Amino acid sequence: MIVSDLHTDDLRDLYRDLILDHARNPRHFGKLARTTHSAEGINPLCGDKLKLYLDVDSDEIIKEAAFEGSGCAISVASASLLTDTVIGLSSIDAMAFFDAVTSQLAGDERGNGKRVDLGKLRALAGVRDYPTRVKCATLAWHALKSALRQDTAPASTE
Amino acid sequence: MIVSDLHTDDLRDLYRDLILDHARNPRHFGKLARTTHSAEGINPLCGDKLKLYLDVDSDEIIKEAAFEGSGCAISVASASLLTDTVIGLSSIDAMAFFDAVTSQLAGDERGNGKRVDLGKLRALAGVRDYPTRVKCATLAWHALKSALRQDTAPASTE
Amino acid sequence: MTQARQLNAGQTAVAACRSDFPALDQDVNGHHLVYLDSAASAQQPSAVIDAMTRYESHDHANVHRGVHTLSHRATDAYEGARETLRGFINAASTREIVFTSGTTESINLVAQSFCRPNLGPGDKVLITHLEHHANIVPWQLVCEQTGAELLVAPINDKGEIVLDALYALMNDEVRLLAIAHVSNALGTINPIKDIIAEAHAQDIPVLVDGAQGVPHMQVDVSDLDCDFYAFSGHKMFGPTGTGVLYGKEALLDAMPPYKGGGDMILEVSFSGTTFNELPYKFEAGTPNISGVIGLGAAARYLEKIGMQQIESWECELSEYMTQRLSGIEDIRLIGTAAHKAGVQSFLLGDIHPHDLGTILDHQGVAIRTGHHCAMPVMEYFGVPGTARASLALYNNFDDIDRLVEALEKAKEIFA
Amino acid sequence: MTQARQLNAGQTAVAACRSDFPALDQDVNGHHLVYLDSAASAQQPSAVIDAMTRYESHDHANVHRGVHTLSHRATDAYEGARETLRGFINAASTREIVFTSGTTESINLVAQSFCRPNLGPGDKVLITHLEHHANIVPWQLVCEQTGAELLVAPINDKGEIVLDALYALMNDEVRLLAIAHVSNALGTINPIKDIIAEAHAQDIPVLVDGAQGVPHMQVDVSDLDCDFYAFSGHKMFGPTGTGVLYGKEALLDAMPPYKGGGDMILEVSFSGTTFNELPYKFEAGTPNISGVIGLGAAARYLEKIGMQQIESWECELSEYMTQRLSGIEDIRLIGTAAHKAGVQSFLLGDIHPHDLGTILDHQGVAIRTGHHCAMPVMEYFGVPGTARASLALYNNFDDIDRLVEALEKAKEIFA
Ligand SMILES: Cc1ncc(COP(=O)(O)O)c(C=O)c1O
Ligand SMILES: Cc1ncc(COP(=O)(O)O)c(C=O)c1O
Repeated sequence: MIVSDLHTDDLRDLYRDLILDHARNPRHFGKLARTTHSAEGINPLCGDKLKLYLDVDSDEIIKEAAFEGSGCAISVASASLLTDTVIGLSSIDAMAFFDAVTSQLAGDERGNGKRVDLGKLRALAGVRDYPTRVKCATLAWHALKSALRQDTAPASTE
Repeated sequence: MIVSDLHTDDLRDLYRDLILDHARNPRHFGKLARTTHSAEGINPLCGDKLKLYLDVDSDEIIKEAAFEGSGCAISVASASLLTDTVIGLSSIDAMAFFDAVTSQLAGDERGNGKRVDLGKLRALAGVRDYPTRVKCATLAWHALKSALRQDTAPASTE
Repeated sequence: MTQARQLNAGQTAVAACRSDFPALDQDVNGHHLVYLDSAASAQQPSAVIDAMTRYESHDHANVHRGVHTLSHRATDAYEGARETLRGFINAASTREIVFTSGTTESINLVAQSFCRPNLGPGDKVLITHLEHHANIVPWQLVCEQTGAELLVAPINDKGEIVLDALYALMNDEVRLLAIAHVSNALGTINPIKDIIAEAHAQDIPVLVDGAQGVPHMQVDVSDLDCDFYAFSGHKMFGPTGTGVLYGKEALLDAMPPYKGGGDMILEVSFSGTTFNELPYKFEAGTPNISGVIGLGAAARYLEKIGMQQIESWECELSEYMTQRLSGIEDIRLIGTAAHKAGVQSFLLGDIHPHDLGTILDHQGVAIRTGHHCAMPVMEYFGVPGTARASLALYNNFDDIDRLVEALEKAKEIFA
Repeated sequence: MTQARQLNAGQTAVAACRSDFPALDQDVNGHHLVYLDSAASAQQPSAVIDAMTRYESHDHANVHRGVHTLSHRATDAYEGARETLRGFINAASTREIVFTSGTTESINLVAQSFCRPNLGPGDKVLITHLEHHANIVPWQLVCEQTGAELLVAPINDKGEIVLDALYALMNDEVRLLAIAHVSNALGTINPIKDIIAEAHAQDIPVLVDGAQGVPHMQVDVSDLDCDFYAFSGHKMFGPTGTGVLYGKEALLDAMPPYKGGGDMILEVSFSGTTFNELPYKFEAGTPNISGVIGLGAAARYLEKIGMQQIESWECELSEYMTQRLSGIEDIRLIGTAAHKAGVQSFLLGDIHPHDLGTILDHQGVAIRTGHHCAMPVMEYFGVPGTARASLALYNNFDDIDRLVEALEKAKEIFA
């Protein structure tokens, strides 16, 4: 499969200012005082590696979220945007974002679950044209899914 | 390497009457009453396998020779012709035949040792045009070399 | 005879595929080549050769770890072939498709990674008397390494496994049954589905040596319910140096890696190493990328023709071959099982197989002679070797007529 | 800058070889491809691709056991390649040339067949901190299997092995030293001839991981006096799925086989099996025939150009690359050994290597990014990975200019 011919300026579509900002100044970077759920995300193909921490209360509301790790601009920005997004959401709503983001990156705008407004997360859309980078953008989201599921099913980043 | 285009009748040059006769009625097939030297010859590529027995006296004269084993017409005939040839020869003269036969089959008529008259062994010349079969024809001769050397050097059919 | 034959549309379509194979379109020793040695290695269609050439000329780079375009194309093509092979044998997941260098490596992998850590004195590995050396020697080695014992189920004089005897050998000391789908020396198609069910009833996992299965019939590992299925690319019209080990995910998951190196790890440090997920755990180092792409093209080629059409065509050919060969005076057919693939071993009078091979080659007919890497079979039939004609989808009735003519000529020469 | 350069005739001749490589003649993302990822896998010249296509289209059959013409041609071509490879590295005998699927398999073979039977608690295997995972994990596995210990000689901040420290680790408990000829992550050319002499003085056999050696310099195993030398076809402009293990005959002779199967045996029976002679004892099963033929063609191609010319050309290029890269503001070069091959790892400002890789690919420049299967090296330098540009005979000064331009562009984007 031949990657379509892109011009250099298209790179701006991948590395939008919002992405670069979140990559350089990741929000919620570090550990939490209280962690109820966590998961590691590893992208074996490129070496990106991060750990996501959640503090979920008894009503299944994500009170706090944070992450640690190292990765490329795309994976760090995506993790940073994730934490910004999910704080305050119920775990069900957070999973709706998981569905929406992964669908967006798979080029499937319909999503496969509850409709959500992606908001800032639309900045990740440029990654779609870079198939090798889609896994970077979804890494944190797979960690989210694993973390939320961890009481019931074994963690998996696939 | 493309084997040269041969017509079916050329097969008669490989399977000469003398070869077929020795293959069907191998001379000196069996064991000896007294064996002073022996060696096994195995052609791992085609499965031919024979054992050569020699009775060499103190003057280094081959008094008796015999062989056992199974193989194709070429290897059996060659072994049979070998025993016919070497009985009565000194081990040095027998080795001269080894040189002459292997040279003939390598397409190198000069030989690389003492000149000998190949006599009946010329019947093996047709094998030269069948590179896959040269090892069949030389198998017994390599066993002869191993057998004669066995007191000094380790046996080898290469 | 050939002309009069009634072929159905599917069979006619398969017969037309011969022209896809460039190697078949040549003269050898002044005669148009008749290739009857596909059980040793099959010829490749242009679709396979071209897929590899195209890859090597335009898309090559190392797989899995590159962000650049060629690496991405190479990875896509390589992993695409994995999905093709998964579908080809109907495995549940690509995690169950491990690429190897061939059947031999696939079997050694199971011997060393599945068996070796779990075998000890008192344990048994069960095989049969009709196995290829590739399905004997790895078990001999691992038995020697662990003190386990190798059990061998007998065959009968048609070349069939004696099922009662096989089943009698199954008990709770048997750690694995390793058995050929189709015998390369005798052509016997073993009733592996039944055998697998019987073994599973006693909790014995089963490895099927499918080297001679996949090229000739529809193989469905999920339906067979085998635990491992091993096969080679070069016997299914793909390139040499490729093969597959199918393994059930739960079994592969529990096995330690076979080789160490790049790609099979998640993390390496001198204090310890974390292995990668399936199937990468078993694919250490740079894989045979172009070969696997060729193998994928071969599977697609076969799927396009249809394995059932192929099977039906080969069945016709095989019956014709048996019939024509049986008509030759002084011939001894070795391997006369009721359920047989297009492989026939034979001896002609007292002509040594090796001589037969030369005489046939002289007439442009390529057969294999010798022990066919199945010495125990030869020993069972009391022969040093056989001549073997083996069919593939590209053979036809003329090929068989040419074989028979050439054999008649051999008889003349040795008359 | 490029224009002004004075090249000698040999260097000019090497530079002209670029057009032999069809994959280099393409646009990627709208720019003419600049391939700087040869350390991961090199491109193949038409001579190699054509040799394989020709073989597959005309001469293919299984090797070693056939009397028919195609089998004979295949065997001749396969064994001819063995002789070519023998000459290419100046081994004493073709018995010392074992064909494998790559460096990784070559090293695993030595770990399992040479080391495993002879290692136990108290024994040591010695490696260095700059090894590729292929020269780490097989030793970790065999140490775990046997209770032996893995010793690691340190490197310094230029990426050179600390020789005194390496020598201090050598003693009579060390059963093998396994060491890279050239580091794939750092480009360091290790003084292996001296190291081998030092190890031999203590009776320690030495395996050299030559994956990055053979493509770039004249390798003479007899002169080096190494005990084993492992390399891959795909890094020396040959096909994937091929490799060589050179081993001294006396050592290979004494080793048990690595895999069981066809071709590696003389005789198989259920009462016992006799192994074949060298090198076949280590080549179980149908080998990668077309791949090995391609590998032979690659060695002949390199011999025709001349390894010394290649080395001299790459040395020019490498110096130019270092000079140009050093001129970029905020660049951090990783691997600055005094004696270096055409491989340069680097980091640019705070741009993650992965992002660099994408930005360069976008401009048609293919580099590798990540840990390069050398995580301990990354850990030593305290980086998660690097960007790496690696050269081969077909690169030129323009390629390096394009790399530098592309890096400047990346800085703009991340400014
Ligand atoms: C130094 C070194 N050793 C070993 C290897 C492994 O080679 P392969 O993947 O071809 O088995 C490589 C290639 O990545 C290498 O660069
Ligand atoms: C039944 C059977 N098993 C195993 C093998 C070994 O296959 P390979 O040599 O491709 O590893 C063969 C091929 O010779 C075979 O026919």
